Amino acid sequence: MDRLSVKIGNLKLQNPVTTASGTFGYGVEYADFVDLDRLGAIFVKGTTVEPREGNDYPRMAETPSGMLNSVGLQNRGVDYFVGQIYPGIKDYNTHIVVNVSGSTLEDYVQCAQKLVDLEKVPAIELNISCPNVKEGGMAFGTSCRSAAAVTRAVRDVYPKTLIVKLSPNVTDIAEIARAVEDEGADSVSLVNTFLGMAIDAERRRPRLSTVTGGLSGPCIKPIALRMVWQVYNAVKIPVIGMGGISSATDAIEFMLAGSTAIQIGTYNFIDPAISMKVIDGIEDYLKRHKLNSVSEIIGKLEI
Amino acid sequence: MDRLSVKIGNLKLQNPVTTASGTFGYGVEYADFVDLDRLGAIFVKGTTVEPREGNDYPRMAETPSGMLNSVGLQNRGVDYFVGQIYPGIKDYNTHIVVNVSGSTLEDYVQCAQKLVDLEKVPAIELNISCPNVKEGGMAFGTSCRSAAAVTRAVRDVYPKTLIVKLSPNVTDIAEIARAVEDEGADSVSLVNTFLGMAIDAERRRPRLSTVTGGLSGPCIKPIALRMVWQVYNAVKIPVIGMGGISSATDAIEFMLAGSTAIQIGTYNFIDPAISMKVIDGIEDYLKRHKLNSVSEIIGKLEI
Amino acid sequence: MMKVLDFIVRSNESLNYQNNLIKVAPIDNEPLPEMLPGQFVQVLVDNSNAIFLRRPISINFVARERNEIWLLVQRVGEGTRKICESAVGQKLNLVFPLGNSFTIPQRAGSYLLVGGGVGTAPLLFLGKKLSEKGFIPQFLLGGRTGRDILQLSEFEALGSVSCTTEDGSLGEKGYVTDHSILRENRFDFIYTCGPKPMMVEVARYANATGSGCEVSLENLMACGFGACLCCVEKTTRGNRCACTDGPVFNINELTWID
Amino acid sequence: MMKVLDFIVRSNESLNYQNNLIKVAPIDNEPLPEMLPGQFVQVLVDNSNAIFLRRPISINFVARERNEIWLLVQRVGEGTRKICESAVGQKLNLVFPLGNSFTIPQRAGSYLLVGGGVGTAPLLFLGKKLSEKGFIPQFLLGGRTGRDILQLSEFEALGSVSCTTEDGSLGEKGYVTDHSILRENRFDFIYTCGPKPMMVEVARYANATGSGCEVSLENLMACGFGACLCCVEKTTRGNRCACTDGPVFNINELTWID
Ligand SMILES: Cc1cc2nc3c(=O)[nH]c(=O)nc-3n(C[C@H](O)[C@H](O)[C@H](O)COP(=O)(O)OP(=O)(O)OC[C@H]3O[C@@H](n4cnc5c(N)ncnc54)[C@H](O)[C@@H]3O)c2cc1C
Ligand SMILES: Cc1cc2nc3c(=O)[nH]c(=O)nc-3n(C[C@H](O)[C@H](O)[C@H](O)COP(=O)(O)OP(=O)(O)OC[C@H]3O[C@@H](n4cnc5c(N)ncnc54)[C@H](O)[C@@H]3O)c2cc1C
Ligand SMILES: Cc1cc2nc3c(=O)[nH]c(=O)nc-3n(C[C@H](O)[C@H](O)[C@H](O)COP(=O)(O)O)c2cc1C
Ligand SMILES: Cc1cc2nc3c(=O)[nH]c(=O)nc-3n(C[C@H](O)[C@H](O)[C@H](O)COP(=O)(O)O)c2cc1C
Ligand code: FES
Ligand code: FES
Repeated sequence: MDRLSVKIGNLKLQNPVTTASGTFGYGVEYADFVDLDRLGAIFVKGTTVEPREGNDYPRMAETPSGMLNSVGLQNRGVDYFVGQIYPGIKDYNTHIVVNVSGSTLEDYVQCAQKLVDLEKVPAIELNISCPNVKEGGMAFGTSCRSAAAVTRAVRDVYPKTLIVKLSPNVTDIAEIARAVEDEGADSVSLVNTFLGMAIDAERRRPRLSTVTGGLSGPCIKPIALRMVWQVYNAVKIPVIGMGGISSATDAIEFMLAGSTAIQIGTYNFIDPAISMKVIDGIEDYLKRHKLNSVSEIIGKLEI
Repeated sequence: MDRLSVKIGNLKLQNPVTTASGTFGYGVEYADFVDLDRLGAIFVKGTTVEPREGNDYPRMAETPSGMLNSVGLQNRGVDYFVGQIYPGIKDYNTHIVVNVSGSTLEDYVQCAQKLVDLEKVPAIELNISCPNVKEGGMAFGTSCRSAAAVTRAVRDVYPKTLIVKLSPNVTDIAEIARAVEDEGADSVSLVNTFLGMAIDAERRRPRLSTVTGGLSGPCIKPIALRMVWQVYNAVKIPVIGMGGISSATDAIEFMLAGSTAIQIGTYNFIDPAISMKVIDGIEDYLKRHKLNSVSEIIGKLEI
Repeated sequence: MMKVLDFIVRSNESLNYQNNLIKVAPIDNEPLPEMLPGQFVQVLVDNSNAIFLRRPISINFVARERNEIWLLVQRVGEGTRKICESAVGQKLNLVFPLGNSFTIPQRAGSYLLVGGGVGTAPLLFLGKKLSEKGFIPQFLLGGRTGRDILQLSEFEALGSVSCTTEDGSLGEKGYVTDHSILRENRFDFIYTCGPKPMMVEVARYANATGSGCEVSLENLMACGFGACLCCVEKTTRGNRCACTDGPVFNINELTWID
Repeated sequence: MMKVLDFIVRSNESLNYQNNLIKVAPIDNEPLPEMLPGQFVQVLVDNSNAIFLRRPISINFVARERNEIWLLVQRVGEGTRKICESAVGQKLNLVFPLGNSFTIPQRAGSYLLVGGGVGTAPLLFLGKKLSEKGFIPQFLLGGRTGRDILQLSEFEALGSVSCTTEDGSLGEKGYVTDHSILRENRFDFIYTCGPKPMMVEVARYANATGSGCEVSLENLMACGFGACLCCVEKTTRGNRCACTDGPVFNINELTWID
């Protein structure tokens, strides 16, 4: 099985297949469908310092080959996570990565501090790219300055593996990736959702209570893949790629474009067992192509 | 029929349904399928000062609910257009709008100058957003400064209706729209294609000869719709919306979000008669909703 | 235990101009797990991207002896249309069983099951469970016209059935909530599923008469098993997922009526 | 005049493990327009988004007396698989007829038609046209194995047929370009369609023997009627659209061989 293992900073993953924050709950929601212990890692729900009720219903709209969501970081807050949820999931035989969100720089720092001592949480993913909360999130991810500032602030208090999740709603994502790399991020993950909108023509109203929401699913794959490739060519730290992955072939495309690991998001809703199929499919690809390890795919696009 | 007519600057269109540059040739390609005289306008192929051979084959890749292209502005140059093509299409009973592309500011100005005297070309669309040519195009459309500069330069030599076509590959499209409005653009059209990429996992190679290309089709509709709505709320000049329109319902969504007119692009390839169906469908919608004119839809999203 | 499983369409019967009854069995005929009334399945439509998300459909009935699940589907859009076009012998991939369930009472009493349109779907299974317990359910079914009242004989086999139609073509004329049995009786517990305005009226009636009441919601869903948080309903305990904390809610938990 | 038209699948025959012959007629049986050998149709797959673009398929044959177009389709991916699954009686939407055509000679001569795999598709229609002119076409058909040689009896009805298979199970063993008739004869004109490496070899042979030669290309297409400029082939006259200036090109125009 070691032909599948990869490293994100100091963190060794048994395979590159992980699940995206906000689409995989805390893992338990999928326990009936998949062997959680086989995953490379589980990126759990966006977590904030204070509990959040999220946005009003409706929070979802189907779109061609994708969906919009405006969940808005509904979660019970980091203390509840540490006290109530973590004990129930810490014994999985895979890594738990907590996706940390906030409205202020202080929020991110506080949240990171509360997570740093959790033995089975070897890494956090800074979500500076949520398009669904008014106060912040994406605002941090759309300028180099603020992305750098939040990375620096969290880096100072969080010595474990620090992954920064980038927003695709920018002119030059590579520039932002370099900015967070310069401040000490161990890895960047991309992409978060694209800001989009859906309208009910008959009722002349937005389909989401928040008017706009985040677009995900196969529809965004071509753009996400391009961004991964651009970022891979711009930074030295490992890239975690995602955006519309729905098969092992998609995963391999992201790896060829430069992803050391990949995350599966929305497609978990369509096929809750997809992550297992992707792991098997990557193994199969390596065999068919007579490759010894996934490192022979990562970034190996032939131009 | 006047319930359908709209104005873009001084230009009156008999209805809001037009066809997007690069997807409708010079109109003649569709003469077997549609009554060209019924269209609001035809936006013809991207035209440059010098003839261009375009990029190498392959230039196309199918993606979920969309496609990537990297045609790269293949065209015979503006002189050929004026001398050879224009005479053959000038007697359509609709407006011909020429999509003007270039690598330098001078290119745009020259091209505009050569078109200004064509009686049946009442408007040009400045393409500052083509992602498929190395030298420029999109570079102009991704910063306020250069977008403003090219608009100003062309405005100075082109007194007829000037439409500037915006790139979606930016952090803040409303800001760019305001910049070109300030320099005298009569209208903005959006969106051009999203920069994307496709990989053949088996061959480990990009599917396009140019590695990246422009994404279009229904997959981009939610993002395009959001951008139209943002721009509509930021400028006073009329907005021409496009991005994945494949039905009258889609067209109405773009109008509710603030489009005075709409362009149909990629979907012409799937259903070459789609533009007629969209015109009929808008008429039908007005009837069903007992509305007297399309102005009662434009920007009338209820928040 | 939830599963993702391929089923085979055993039969697909058009009940009227817009509803089909589709009976499916696991492809390898593996025995169906325990399922509860009020639970639903998530149907994969084609394997096309045109319809990207699965479609939630109630478990209409479980025919144990035939190892079949019944789905009663109303064509309202592209997804349900495609499901209704399923050919006999075709595969249908389901995630199931999902959601909580109606509360099955432990003591005899007067139980009313109120359904509007295709909202009657989960009530057949519920009625069956009640009758297995020895209780005789009373059904009150409403539709626009007689043809909209579905599976009438199946309901009649389980208990007493009253109907309303808006055009008076079957049963009393009007809405379900106008039916005379509501004026003439008092019920210990009322179960309801259908259009929201109908359920709100039923809930008001239940509140007014001091009856217990459970409603089954049809919120928009992406996953169906608690992972996406898209299907939330505002409750007295905050936002709750209609797919895991529901689809069945006691009206006391909801914020529909003041 | 090109059209977008709904057809009805009249029959759909599986010829081997990967090829189907599908016969379609206009839905209202309106008379088919003039069509030429080498032209193609663009097939709408489902009306799903999974397969977004139409799929180009050659006109295999036009059965005038039945008002039918025949399509010979090889399952290579999702789109062709779905087309091959078309049920009899089902609708199939086509844009047609598209492209230029093979050049029909005006004088008698020795004409060779070389097809590889499903590339034989347009050659049946071409052979028919030649034989209608009173010329007897010679066919050279190649495949990996005997089962890959399609419509053999139809070809035999029109002219003489030679075959090669890579495993020697039918005709001579080897590639089409190894066939003895190429050594033993000289042809006035050669028409070819199939995998590009095969067509390159055929073109080389034609050049070497001073025969005229036309090839039919299968470039990736989005529109199929000259609007998108995606299907370009580099020619001696610059980039040309394979869908309108082609799919048939004279090898002299192409830059394949130096
Ligand atoms: C728990 C649950 C159980 C259900 N049980 C059944 C059942 O047994 N039989 C049945 O026919 N239907 C049932 N539904 C409703 C069914 O899921 C929707 O009608 C279906 O998803 C619509 O898909 P579509 O593609 O046909 O329509 P779309 O094209 O998606 O939409 C058409 C119209 O239906 C509305 N709609 C879409 N999704 C829903 C939804 N989830 N709930 C209500 N309206 C919706 C849309 O707003 C639109 O107006 C149930 C829904 C839920 C949540
Ligand atoms: C003018 C023309 C005439 C054709 N005539 C026939 C015919 O008569 N019968 C027939 O079976 N096929 C024909 N083809 C090829 C056919 O169009 C493709 O096989 C089909 O588009 C593949 O679609 P798919 O969804 O099955 O495969 P995809 O999933 O799209 O692709 C599967 C594989 O096929 C390759 N492929 C995709 N499109 C093409 C293409 N246009 N040409 C070659 N390879 C392609 C892909 O690169 C990939 O390797 C013709 C193509 C053209 C351009
Ligand atoms: C319902 C939903 C909720 C999400 N919540 C979060 C979140 O809390 N934090 C975060 O960083 N990303 C969140 N995302 C974004 C995903 O993690 C992922 O970046 C995105 O969906 C793109 O991948 P995909 O196309 O595979 O879904 C969410 C996505 C969806 C669909
Ligand atoms: C094949 C192709 C060629 C295009 N060429 C041009 C062009 O020359 N100039 C331009 O401004 N836009 C060009 N576009 C972009 C379209 O005009 C349109 O902005 C875009 O495709 C989004 O709309 P759609 O999703 O409806 O296609 C092209 C698009 C396609 C698919
Ligand atoms: S539908 Fe996903 S949580 Fe309920
Ligand atoms: S396929 Fe569009 S121009 Fe040839």
